[in-house]
Amino acid sequence: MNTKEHSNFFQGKVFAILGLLILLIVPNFVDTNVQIVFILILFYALCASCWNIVCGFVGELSLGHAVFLGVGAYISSLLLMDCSLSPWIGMFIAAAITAVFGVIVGLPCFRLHGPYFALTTIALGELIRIFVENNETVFGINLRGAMGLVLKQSGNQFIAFEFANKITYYYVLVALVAVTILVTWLIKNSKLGFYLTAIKSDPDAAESLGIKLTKYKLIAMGISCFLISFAGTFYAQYFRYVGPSRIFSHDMSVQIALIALVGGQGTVFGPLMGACLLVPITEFLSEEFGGTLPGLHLFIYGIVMILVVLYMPRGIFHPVTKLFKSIEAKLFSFGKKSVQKGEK
Amino acid sequence: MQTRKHLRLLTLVIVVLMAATGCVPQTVAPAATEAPTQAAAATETTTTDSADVPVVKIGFVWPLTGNSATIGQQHSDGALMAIEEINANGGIKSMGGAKIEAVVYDSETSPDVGSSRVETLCTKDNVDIIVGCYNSAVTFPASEVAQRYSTPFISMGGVKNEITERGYEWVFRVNNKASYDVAEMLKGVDLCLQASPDTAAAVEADGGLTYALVYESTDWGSDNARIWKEEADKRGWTCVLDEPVTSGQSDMSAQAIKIKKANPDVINFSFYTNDAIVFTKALFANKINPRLGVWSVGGGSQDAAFYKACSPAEYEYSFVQEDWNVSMPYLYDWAAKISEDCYAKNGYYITSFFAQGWTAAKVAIAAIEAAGTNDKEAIRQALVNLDVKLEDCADSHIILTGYPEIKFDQDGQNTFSSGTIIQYQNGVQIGFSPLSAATPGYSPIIPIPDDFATRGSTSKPWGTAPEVK
Amino acid sequence: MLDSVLLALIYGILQGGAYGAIALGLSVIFGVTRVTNFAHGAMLMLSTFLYYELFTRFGIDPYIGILLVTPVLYLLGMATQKFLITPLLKKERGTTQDPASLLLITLGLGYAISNLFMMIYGSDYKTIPTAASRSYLTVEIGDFLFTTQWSRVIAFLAAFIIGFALWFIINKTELGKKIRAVSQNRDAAAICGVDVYKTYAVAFGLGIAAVAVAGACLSEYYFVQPQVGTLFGTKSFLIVVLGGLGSIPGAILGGLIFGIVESVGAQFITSSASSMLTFILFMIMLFIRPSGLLGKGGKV
Amino acid sequence: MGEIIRLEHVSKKFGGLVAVDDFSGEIETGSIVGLIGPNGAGKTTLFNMMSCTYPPTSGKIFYKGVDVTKARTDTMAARGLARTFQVTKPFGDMTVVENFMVGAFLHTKDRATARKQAEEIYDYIGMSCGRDKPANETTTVDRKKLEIGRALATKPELLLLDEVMAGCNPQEKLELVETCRKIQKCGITLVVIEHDIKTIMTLCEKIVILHRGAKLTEGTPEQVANDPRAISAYLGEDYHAGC
Repeated sequence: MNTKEHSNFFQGKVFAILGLLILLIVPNFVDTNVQIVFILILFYALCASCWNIVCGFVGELSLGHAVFLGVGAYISSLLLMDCSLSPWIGMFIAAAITAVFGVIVGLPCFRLHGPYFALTTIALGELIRIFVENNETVFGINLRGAMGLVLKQSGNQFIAFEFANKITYYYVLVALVAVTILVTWLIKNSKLGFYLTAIKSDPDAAESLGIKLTKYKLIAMGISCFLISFAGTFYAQYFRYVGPSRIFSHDMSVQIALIALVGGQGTVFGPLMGACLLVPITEFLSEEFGGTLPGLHLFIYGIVMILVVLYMPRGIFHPVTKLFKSIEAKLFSFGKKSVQKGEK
Repeated sequence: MQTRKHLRLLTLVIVVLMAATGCVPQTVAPAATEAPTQAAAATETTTTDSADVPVVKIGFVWPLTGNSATIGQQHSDGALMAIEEINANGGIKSMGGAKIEAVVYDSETSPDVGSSRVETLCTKDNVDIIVGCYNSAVTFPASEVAQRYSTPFISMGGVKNEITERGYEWVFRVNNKASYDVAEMLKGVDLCLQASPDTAAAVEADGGLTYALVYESTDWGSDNARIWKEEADKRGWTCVLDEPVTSGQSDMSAQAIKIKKANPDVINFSFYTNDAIVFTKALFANKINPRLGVWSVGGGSQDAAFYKACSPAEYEYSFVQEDWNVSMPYLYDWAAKISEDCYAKNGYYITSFFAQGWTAAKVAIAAIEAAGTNDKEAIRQALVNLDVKLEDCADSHIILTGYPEIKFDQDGQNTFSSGTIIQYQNGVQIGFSPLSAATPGYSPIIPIPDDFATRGSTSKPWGTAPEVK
Repeated sequence: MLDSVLLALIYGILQGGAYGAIALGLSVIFGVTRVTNFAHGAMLMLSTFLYYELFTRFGIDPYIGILLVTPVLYLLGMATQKFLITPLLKKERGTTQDPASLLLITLGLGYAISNLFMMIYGSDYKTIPTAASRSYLTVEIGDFLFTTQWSRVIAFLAAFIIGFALWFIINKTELGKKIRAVSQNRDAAAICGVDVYKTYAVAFGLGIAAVAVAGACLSEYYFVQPQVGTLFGTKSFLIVVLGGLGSIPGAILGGLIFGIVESVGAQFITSSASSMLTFILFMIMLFIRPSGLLGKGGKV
Repeated sequence: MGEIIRLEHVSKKFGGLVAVDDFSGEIETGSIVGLIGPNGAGKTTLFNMMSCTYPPTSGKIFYKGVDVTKARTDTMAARGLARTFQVTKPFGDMTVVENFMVGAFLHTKDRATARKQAEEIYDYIGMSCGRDKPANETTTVDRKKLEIGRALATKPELLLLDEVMAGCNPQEKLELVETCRKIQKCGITLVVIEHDIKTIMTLCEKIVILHRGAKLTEGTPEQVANDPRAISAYLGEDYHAGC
């Protein structure tokens, strides 16, 4: 009985589990430069998953999500630099503040839809970038303007979120991504998830069923900002430099949105899948051709975007799972036979 | 069925596009895409006959896309040409003629990409030494990565003081710090005042020197402005305008009006190429003529593209803090030859960026040559002990930038790095500070004459050598 | 003080006209097809490169080059609609609308085009040194000096010429009738025998052709570089939304306001703060009156 | 019994157009009321005001004795008012049962409870397309039922049905009429907009005729059928002939 349940659980998920195991184990046995790519995959997967929580479920296209990444990075780094607060604690304070900030920003923005929403988020991102670049201090807090924040090396202390080897960073990310995906899964299977999907499908019908549109959008926004702030802290600690021109940049926002959209918005594992596809491609192209043919990787990015929208408008998640399931079905029937043989 | 047809069509289009982009660089736009072919050539030549000779790898990270891409490209051109020269002359002699292989990456002008690339250089490519990354914001985290991997890192281009003030023993900087840049300019202003006592008296009569700062609002521009302000305050100068400008303006008339109203004695601006062009044009059009001139800290106004876009009248009399000794091609035959080669290959005579790229690569090579081994610690030691004088470069061609000497202090900063303050006179770069780089027989034209009607009418094209008097 | 504000106002108006000229095409495309074309900036950049090639190879002045480039861009616009956007619209009909996909496909197209040019031409700044860009219009009355390149004046005038041309086509021709019908109600138009998708393609082509004309004006005073598009693309969007998406006079008005705010604003605060001002203005506008200054209202 | 909803001199103007003109009336708890009238008579506008999609230009609306004129749509659902839409608005990304669950979540946070209730509703309204069929792949009649079921899932006391039978064949209409009766038996008040006179005559206890935004007449089906104003203005001679 027990085994049967197990086989049910694994059915159709063999490749997914295999993939997750690869993500979990393989980085242990590869060179550092491959580990870097794994870290970038998970970093973007984390950001895209957070983006997905609000934008994927609600169906609005935010092209300014890097703002919240940056706010998270700034707050935790400032806490570390000015108050010597360990990033492990700082990241939660940052997350809480970012969530509040996100809700405040979301309040007016969510009254808008479609292109208007997208454009407002672009404007917001640019606004914040220019603001931080041009203001040394805000409310007495030294933001260091365009110089950005430079985190001093502390000598690989755990408490300071600084590690000697990449693999530790990687597993920190694994934990963060796992939490985010778990949260996404919980949302998707809860009242909130149903409500958000309903709002995305038809706001009028949703409202007639007693769904408070703004309230649920803002809850999602808060959760999303809370989690993406962790990614911001990670960025700051990993690169040990936070520059406003990059972290608040439009490019960063687009990249985040893109990965989620290519992966499959509104799905739990889609953003992770999108990151697994896009990040290695761009990393490879940018490494191989960046010195000789700058721009190639972004060109390919654009082409992938067009192809995905044309042929897989809901992202690669469903087609890919379908493909793997069919492959598995073939393999599985083979496996079944061998098991039966074994039993005999 | 329909979908499949579409898919095929699209794939075809992409293939054609990619093929096109693959071929076009060689055929359509030779000037702009010389570097790619060159980079490929550099790698090819070094790998073909590497069967028995050891290979030395040097990693480069430049901004090849983004705001400062043209600058990064020139850095890259210089570095690759330097390597080519060494390879053609028998490689690294102390290592049995080891050939040098260049690994070039694009930082995309982004700190995270830049530091990831440096990490790749350290781990995957396993280079012996790294040179980069022009932008201070990129150099900052990138050099830290090199420090972590105990790989020598030669910072080239980034002027932010703190790059060599963090106690990192693996990080060296050949070029100036931001504070050197500013100090040079202020010294230049002093020289101008000395050269024209009448102007100095007039300035004094008007209540002391006033200046306007106009700069792009990211790290480089605002850093420069901040240091200028600190230094100028010490001299008792008055800031009449402090104007950060967001990069990417298509018109700067508004800023010109503002400057005109503030009426400073000196304008100091720091812009990348695009904004520098627009700004210079706006100043000229609005006939803004500060009596002590327009001073640029370099950046865009050292870029060959700037001079293609602006007419000589527009930059006539302006002062530029060039990050190299502009008189090099006139003072040394070998430098003149490199300049000719550069023109033949890249379509421009050497610029400060080219010279910097060249020098950085040469310093890296010199260190490896001195170490005689691939061992990174030995190379670092060689860098620490490195002491090259300009007079001794007749054969090694190391200091194309014209620094009198390259020797790193305990922070890894080359304390001898210096630029030249030049003034455009009749379209020609005339160096006048420091004395070693001064063009003989010239002095700065101060105060700037009010000759907008005729300005530039007799100017020679950019890149013309001054007639030595 | 007044002097400089007056001057700044004039420069702002000139600059704003140029912004409006670029934004016009975007507005038309949105007004008819409801597509927010994020590839607008890239198309602008593409056209300036065509002018550059024409000028450097054959010595054709961009103003004359308009005759050659505009038809090409018109076809490019039609092709974009036909091969990229129409398939999406057909797919979405009847089922739930996915607003992201239209934004995404144009965004992807923009990325692809601008980076393709980056690969071909590198990031060098090129200029087209024509007569109009080298000669200045100067008005000097005592201390008051107004001076600008003739090409900027032409760009300003072009906004009104393009605007009028588009208005004429849409309001006074048989083709325009179809376009208006489709933009008001595509299903009803379809029932009346209008080929909706063809009309969309024509409208898209018109919008891109308009940006090609603006590109000629821009290339006469700005430079030709692959990233120019991103700069003007985002700005055009803000302008069009400010003026009212789909409104032709709105695009010009929005452009003028942007130009004036940037230029006059910079007289009172720093330039970077005044560029923030435009974003703030845009956002306030959206929250107060989402349909824009001259928009027709309706739900957004 | 008392009335569940009462409208007092309600008017709605869209620009210059008067969609509803000084409408007054009330609906008794537990009844089935039919709302008929030609196209553009203001039926759906009236529905929209009752469900507080937008407020009336003038007049007041009382729901269970409380003034809800300025209330928000989402609060009305919580007070027990549910509606369907003339143009069906299924949540296309979800399955049929998940659609119902969205409604059921109004009164529970627990997913399992919502699922259970949703499945009960699926059985209750007699759908046969399959519980886990994606909502955007269902047939017209199933979409209509889906709308009703989703509204029912919010456990309403008053249900507004906007042309749920349009586009259905006679057999399907009969099914829907049965469903409506069943719903009424559970104590839910129904207001039905319908074009098919025959159906509405058999279904409703009371009929209100709207004409150009104003109430023309109201009464039992017989009263209305014999009202000369109604006959001339709306029903025409055909109705008599049909009888």
